[in-house]
Amino acid sequence: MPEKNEIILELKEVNKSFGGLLAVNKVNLSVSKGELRALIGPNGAGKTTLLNLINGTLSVSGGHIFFKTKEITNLSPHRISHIGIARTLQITSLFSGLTVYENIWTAVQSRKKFFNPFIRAFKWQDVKEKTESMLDLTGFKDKAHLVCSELSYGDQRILEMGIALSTEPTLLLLDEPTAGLNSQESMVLVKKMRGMLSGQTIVLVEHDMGVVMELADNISVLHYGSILAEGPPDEIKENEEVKKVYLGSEHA
Amino acid sequence: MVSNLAVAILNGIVWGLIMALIALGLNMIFGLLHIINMAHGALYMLGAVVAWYVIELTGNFWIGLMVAPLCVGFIGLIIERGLIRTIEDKPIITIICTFGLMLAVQQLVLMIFGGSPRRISPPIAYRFPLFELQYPAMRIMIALISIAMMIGLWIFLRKTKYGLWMRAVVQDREMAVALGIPVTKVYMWTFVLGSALAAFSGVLAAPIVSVEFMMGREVLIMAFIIVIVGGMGNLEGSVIAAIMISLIQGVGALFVPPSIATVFALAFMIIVLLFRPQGLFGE
Amino acid sequence: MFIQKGKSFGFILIFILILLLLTALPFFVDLFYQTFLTELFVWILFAISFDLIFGYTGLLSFGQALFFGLGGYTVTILIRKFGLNTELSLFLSIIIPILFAWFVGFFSVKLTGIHFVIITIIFAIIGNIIGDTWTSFTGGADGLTFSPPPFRLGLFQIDLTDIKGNYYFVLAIVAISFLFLRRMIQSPLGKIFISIRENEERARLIGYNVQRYKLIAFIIAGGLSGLAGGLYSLTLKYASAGYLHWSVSGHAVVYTIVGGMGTLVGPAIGVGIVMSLEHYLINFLQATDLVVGIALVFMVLVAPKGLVGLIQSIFKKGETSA
Amino acid sequence: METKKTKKKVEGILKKEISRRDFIKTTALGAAGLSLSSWAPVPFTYGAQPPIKIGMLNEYTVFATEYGYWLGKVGRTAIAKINAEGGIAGRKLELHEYDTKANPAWSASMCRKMILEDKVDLIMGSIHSGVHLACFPLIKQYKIPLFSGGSMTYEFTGKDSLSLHGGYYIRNHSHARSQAVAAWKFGFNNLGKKWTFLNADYAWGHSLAREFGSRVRAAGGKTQDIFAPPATQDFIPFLQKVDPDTEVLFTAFLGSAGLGVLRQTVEVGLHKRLQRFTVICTTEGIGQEVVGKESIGAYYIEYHPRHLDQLPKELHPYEIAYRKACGVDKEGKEVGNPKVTIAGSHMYSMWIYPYMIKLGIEQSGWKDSKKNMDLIKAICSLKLKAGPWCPVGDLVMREEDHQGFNDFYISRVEPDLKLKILEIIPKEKAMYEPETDLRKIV
Repeated sequence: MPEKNEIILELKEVNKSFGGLLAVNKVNLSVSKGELRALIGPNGAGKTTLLNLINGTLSVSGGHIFFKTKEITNLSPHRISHIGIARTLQITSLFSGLTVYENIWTAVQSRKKFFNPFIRAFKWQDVKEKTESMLDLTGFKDKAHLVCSELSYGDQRILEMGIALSTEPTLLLLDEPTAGLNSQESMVLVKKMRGMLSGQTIVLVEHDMGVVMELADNISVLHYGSILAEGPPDEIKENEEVKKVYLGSEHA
Repeated sequence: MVSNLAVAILNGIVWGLIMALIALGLNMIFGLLHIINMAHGALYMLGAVVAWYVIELTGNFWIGLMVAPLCVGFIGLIIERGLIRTIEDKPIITIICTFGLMLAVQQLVLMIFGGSPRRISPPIAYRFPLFELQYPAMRIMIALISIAMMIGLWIFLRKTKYGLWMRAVVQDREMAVALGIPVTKVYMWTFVLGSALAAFSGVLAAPIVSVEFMMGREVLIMAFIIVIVGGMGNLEGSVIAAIMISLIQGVGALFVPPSIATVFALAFMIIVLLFRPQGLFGE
Repeated sequence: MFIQKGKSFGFILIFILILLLLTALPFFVDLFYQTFLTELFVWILFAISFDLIFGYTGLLSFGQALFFGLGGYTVTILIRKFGLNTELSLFLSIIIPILFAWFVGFFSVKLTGIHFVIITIIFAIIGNIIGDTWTSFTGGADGLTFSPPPFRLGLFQIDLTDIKGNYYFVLAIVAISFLFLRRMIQSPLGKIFISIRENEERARLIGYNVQRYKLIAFIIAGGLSGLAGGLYSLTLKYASAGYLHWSVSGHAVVYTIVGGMGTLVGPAIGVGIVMSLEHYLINFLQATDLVVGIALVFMVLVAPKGLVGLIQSIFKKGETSA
Repeated sequence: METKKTKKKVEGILKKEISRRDFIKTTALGAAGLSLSSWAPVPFTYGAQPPIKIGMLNEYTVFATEYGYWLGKVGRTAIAKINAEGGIAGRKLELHEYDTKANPAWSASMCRKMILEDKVDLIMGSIHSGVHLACFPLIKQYKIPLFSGGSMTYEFTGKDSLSLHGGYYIRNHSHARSQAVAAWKFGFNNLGKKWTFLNADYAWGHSLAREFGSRVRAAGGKTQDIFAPPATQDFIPFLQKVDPDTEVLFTAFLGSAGLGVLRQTVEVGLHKRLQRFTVICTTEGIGQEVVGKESIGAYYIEYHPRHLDQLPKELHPYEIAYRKACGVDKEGKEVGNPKVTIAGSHMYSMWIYPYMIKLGIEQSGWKDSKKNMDLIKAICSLKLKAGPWCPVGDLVMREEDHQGFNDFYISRVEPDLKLKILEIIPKEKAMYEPETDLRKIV
């Protein structure tokens, strides 16, 4: 268990309802710096919805969200990105017609404020350097010229993380990075993630329990929109209630 | 003044139902298949033209009303098999393709049918008194047919196998394929049905608006607006949208110049689009 | 990866060559072809401004006719009714459409996909209705004529009623606009437009205010469409409510798709091909629309990515087989 | 290339009159991309004199095609006839013909193509005021005479003539003002004093309402104006605004809207309590049988009768020959194609222009564009007598404003759907004070 230090993300009594349906029900959650928090739960438990609330894709119906000490409830996604929360999506979301280089470059320059229409994009030296270092980090140096639809699916998942990282986030929200990968590819991805994401504060939504147990510092279990249990992986593994509603049904 | 208002409201509703009928075929193709068929107005016109020839030959309006949709439905079949099918997953390309088709069909009709408007006499000439004026029963008849078609289509979509298939394809095409639904067939029949409906509404509108090679041009845009504002694939939505447009135009024209009333109607459509982009009755 | 220095150098070389060729052309072709090319340049400007919003930002706007018409009317009405000089009128034919584009875009960019298409059509229809009805100001469907005073820039002066003068004037402005657009597309701003086209959600997630950038693209495209409209009325010495009809936007769509969207050269080639086809056909038959229509259908079946796309794919095939 | 094309056109006309079927065939041929070898030029027979090139613009596609079809046909026939009779001053006429698409901007391009590429000497045709307006800057700049096919904007020969077109616009037919001057009195005396105008909401509809309305009001009548969009389909919202005490409903729409308003007026029963009055433009090129029996009892202002037997007897021989040449039967239908009705009140302009040009050239000694103004002056001082080239009776051109005048006719639709002439209004009664004087320009 990592030592308690600065709290990066804090959710207080967050609600979300669609029409009459309560998708997220009074969720309290706090994530400390450097922690990798996994969110698990059966299908429809509200995991992705919770991420959408945090990064502003959806607006909350009630409650408050704090980033560090600032309230970020209901800010728009691009504002939240600038505050320092990046996110990946369950279904790969890339600039699929552009090259790997351009994908990373676009993400890197999003930290710039002024966009001069008369300057050539590739002349921005600092953006260029940062892009190249990101390509190094993510291991895409040799594939930088490829259009990303030509990449393998696993590479696309990694690239999406690379894009998220290129915005220099304080907090990274990962939505099922292994979705659509077989177990072998998943392990490759996990290895990569360890290298790329060390020291990063992360909220990870994941179905693959192997991945979760391997990576997570703490796990929160969501069930019907509320937090059922919370704790380190070993603890959660032994939790009877969790076994009953979640692990039981999943591994039956 | 009160009587004027009453006439304006009645006519607004009736004319709205006629517009909704014209938009019905578009609602099928556009709402369900998401294909922007610019040639739809041309199919509407073709229906009226074919009916004109049939009525010239047989002297019977109702035969024209039966035959024209069949012919145009067949043309729709050829268009779908020959053109749309190869490009139906590229929405922008379908716009250009059907736009080209529209130009070609209009010119062909101009060459064969001639440029001057022709008439299809209304099969029902009866007019009933309404305050100081009279009102043609034919319009009420078309409005009723419009409602009947709408209900028929609603039942078709919800109660028949093909209808369920269509809705399934709209929901999720890949899933539909996985479930064994013959998706290309569904696309084809939807397009054919939409074309036939276009022709059907063309024949019904012809006694009011005259048959002419350009008759589909402005109607097309109005029908598009109705379908979008009503919500794509949403039948009751497009009826309400059509009635709203024609009510604002008709009642508004009592108080302000007609062009201003039309601008109001369009501004209203913009507001609906902004606040309910999913359509009037969309979820 | 981004366009490399060498490729850019090649472009500049070709661009200068074409420009030189076009500059020399009036000495070799008769007056009619000069006027034909002048019109062609204007439509190229309109098509590339449309391509900025459609091909680069991914928004199919049928409202460009509104800005084209506004630009045309700005020049016509300011010169005819207010006696303004040509320089200022032409400048305002960018500014006034920009203001309208700001207003229309403010609402329109909130919507996406087909809803965006329809809302821009509705705005164009409203413009057309007002233009048609407000005859005392716009001349309605019949339109207004005017005769432009010479264009002055310092000591420099161009007589726009002279065909050659008009030709060079339009050529210069369109060439500058082309370079401006090209540079903008290569700039960080252009990269943002492209990223919005490629994946709006991703662009938003990495921190771009997508609506604002869409609005910026819409405004720039609107201003350039207005300039095209202004040049068009300066060339014809005429403007009418017909400029505002949504089908004028349809022209731009056709040109762009035929040539190849998302490239600046594509729409320019599209304009050249469609207009030449039309002007060639008109010598033989009245029903040019029949052939143009069939050609369009044929075109999208053979080259759905436009001519530029077709050429590129032929090159690629050559590369892989080699 | 260009001479082949133009020769082909005229030769085609000489060989046989171009019928509708030929038009279809040739366009279809062109469409199929077949070679045009079947149009091989016939040997040139006019000696070394260069031809006189005439440009013609008409609405063949898109809108108002019922006019364009006839204006084009009559123009082609007249030019072929002049050529068959030996041309003008020993020179052959060569026709260059283009479609306006009812689009002024496109037409301006075509006009420029004719002037700069085809190098036409004169241009004629089109009923679209916008088309003419868009051509004005060009004809003024290049000093090319433009003969109106049928534009109805009276301002074109009004006080701004000089600044609009520099005197290069010539009109031998009626327009909104001369129609009003000629015919308002008939309506006022015979149909009623309280008028409602239900007109198309653009320049033409507005000017008819203004011209007729101002005269009715000046005579102590009352007027109401209702304008509806030009492409209105449903007229009930507008018809219900008609004042209850209205005696005369004057309508002005083109094409299918023109049919719609006539028909729907009857559908709502308004025809029972008022008289319907309109200009023939409303159903020009459209038979009354297309409007249906709803047109019975409507009054029209015609500029040249549709039915041969309605014409004054003395004009019959000329009219019969004119109709025969253009393929029109005595009821105003196309020969061999009884579904097609003539645009009789407009197309005669295209028949007369070539003859006016012939007389003008002979009188002015015109050789080339240098003497264009002399040619215009000669043409605009012509006083044509009824004859084979002027089947509409005497036609007087007025030098001051380049405007022509001939007789007007008031007709009513009879139960057999025939337009029966009730009154002939002599051209003198249509004349108003000229608003400009173009005689002084050099």
